[in-house]
Amino acid sequence: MLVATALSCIFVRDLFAVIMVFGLYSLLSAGFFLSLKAPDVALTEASIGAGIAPILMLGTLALTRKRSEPQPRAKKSLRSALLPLVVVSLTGVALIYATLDMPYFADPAAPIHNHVVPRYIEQSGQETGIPNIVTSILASYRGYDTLGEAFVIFAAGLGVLALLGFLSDGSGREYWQFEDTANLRHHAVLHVISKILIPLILLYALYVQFHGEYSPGGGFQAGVIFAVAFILYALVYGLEAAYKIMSPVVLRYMMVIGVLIYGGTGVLCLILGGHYLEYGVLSDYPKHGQHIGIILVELGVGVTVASVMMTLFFTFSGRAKRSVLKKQGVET
Amino acid sequence: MTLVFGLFNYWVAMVLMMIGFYILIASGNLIKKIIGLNIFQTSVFILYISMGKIKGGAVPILTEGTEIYTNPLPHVLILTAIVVGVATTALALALVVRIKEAYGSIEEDDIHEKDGSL
Amino acid sequence: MSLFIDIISWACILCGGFLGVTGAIGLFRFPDFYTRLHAASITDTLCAGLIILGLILQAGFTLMSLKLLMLLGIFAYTAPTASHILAKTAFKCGLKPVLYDQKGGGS
Amino acid sequence: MFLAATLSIMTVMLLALIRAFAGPGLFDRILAVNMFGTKTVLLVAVLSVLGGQPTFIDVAVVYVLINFISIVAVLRFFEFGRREDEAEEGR
Repeated sequence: MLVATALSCIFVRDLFAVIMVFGLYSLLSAGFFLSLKAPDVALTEASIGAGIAPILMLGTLALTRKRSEPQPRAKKSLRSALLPLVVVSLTGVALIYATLDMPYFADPAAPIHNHVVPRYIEQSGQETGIPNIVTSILASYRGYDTLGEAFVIFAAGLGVLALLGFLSDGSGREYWQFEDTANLRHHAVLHVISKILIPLILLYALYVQFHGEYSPGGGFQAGVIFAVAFILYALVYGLEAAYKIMSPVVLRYMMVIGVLIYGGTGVLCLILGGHYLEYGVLSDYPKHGQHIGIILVELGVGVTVASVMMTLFFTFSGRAKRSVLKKQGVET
Repeated sequence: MTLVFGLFNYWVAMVLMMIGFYILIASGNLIKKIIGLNIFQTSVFILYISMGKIKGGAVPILTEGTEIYTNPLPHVLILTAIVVGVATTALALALVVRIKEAYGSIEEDDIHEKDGSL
Repeated sequence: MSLFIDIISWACILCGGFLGVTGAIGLFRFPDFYTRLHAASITDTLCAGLIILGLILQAGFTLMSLKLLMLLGIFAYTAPTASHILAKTAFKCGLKPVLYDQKGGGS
Repeated sequence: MFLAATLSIMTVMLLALIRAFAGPGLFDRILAVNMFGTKTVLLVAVLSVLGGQPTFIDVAVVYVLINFISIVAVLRFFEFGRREDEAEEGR
């Protein structure tokens, strides 16, 4: 199924349909992760691959063009059609040959299962007091890595802002201060349902955030779900209304605050006499300290991810709105 | 037979990877290229998660009475990789928008032509 | 008693599965978008409801069945809304239903 | 019985997938994708209850929400495109 979906991506020419199919593909791969007993990963892939990524792509599409151009040169030269195929199949054969050396699927004796991991599985329960091993590795044992990831996301948010944001029309007003013309106001049913649904989504995001130690979840997923609730609000009630609730300026500060919470937790550990991100010193009992540290760090990650995702969405759709306004400005 | 079943998951990942790679280099549309890149990325995720699977392993959340857990380390790596992946995708899409504004097209051939004429 | 609950829940799940397949065949065979939407959305809601109901009966009174109940509620809200706005937008974008006879009854 | 439930949902998923690939119009595709999403949720729910994996339910709930939101986003995109066309025609 997965292969078929991916294949169809090649043949479908309409860009819009490709994006739909891509959303399907993400959903399928999330199901695949689930069947391989990785609920944390499936949660992330579902909310990001099937939710955020297609929305962003649609935003780009709205900014560029709806259809992939009907190719003017219908007959490409044979060489340019064959060359990629040859390169791809050669690489594929080489990679499949390489898998022959790999340990069999689900083999308990494979080297990947026998080095650091048994220690994590045996000790993490006693050392951090948190049942979800994925969370404890993410926030505690591999804390530096996750700090790096948070910074990468922050940097990507900044990059998109630098490329697309900070726009003004010369009168000193930024792009988001214009009146909104296009929204789904006239869909009354959607209006009411969203009003019921959005608090539910926010509540669920908080559940995923703070229950992440006991069940699949954590800062990354919660941040995305939180952002998705606001995106739904913006989609239904118009960007203008969403900006009133969550101004882009506030979001920019929140991006910074999220990263600072993470980094600050580390500095706090330094001040209290431990190593950087060594949570044991945060409380009299090391286990308790670990718990506090992990919750703080997850909170930082959640805030960062949520605000970056919202910023991304607002930037793209604000830009799209602006291009429409420009056209209408020409018209009047 | 054990060879086929033992390595089947890896092969699926490889095939997906090659499909993504093909879309990446063969199609001229920039958005489609990004989708190809994403498929490539997902295939790597699938490879990692397949490696983490243990026969009879339970979900990596500590419960009473379970002995074998699925390997949690690849899960952690992939979890963060997905989020970072979407962030970089967004960056790439932003670049596409700027390219469209600068060149008036998102087809690779057109862009090359314009570059040549400048 | 437990046998009784088992039978009811399995009947629910099987009916749900059957309805789902019917809807999918409808989705596959019907001539135009609106009839497909009709087939898919009507069977979909009931199918999901029945299957989840069966699962709740299987699970008993736990946190799990509470979550399933929540799932059922969300389903009952979102699925009809989604089909409603889908139909509305399709109609606005100028997709016309296929009309069959002089009475003007769109199937 | 467990097998019957899983198999029927799988069949539905397959049919919806074919419709999504072959669908003549865009709306057919959207409809099929939506249906596929709901069926995935059901499959996850069935697997989690009958396979004794209580943690999977969380994932199912997220799927439902995401599915709904992506449909709304797609439709919003359509409305947006329509307005843009109108603006272009008015020029």
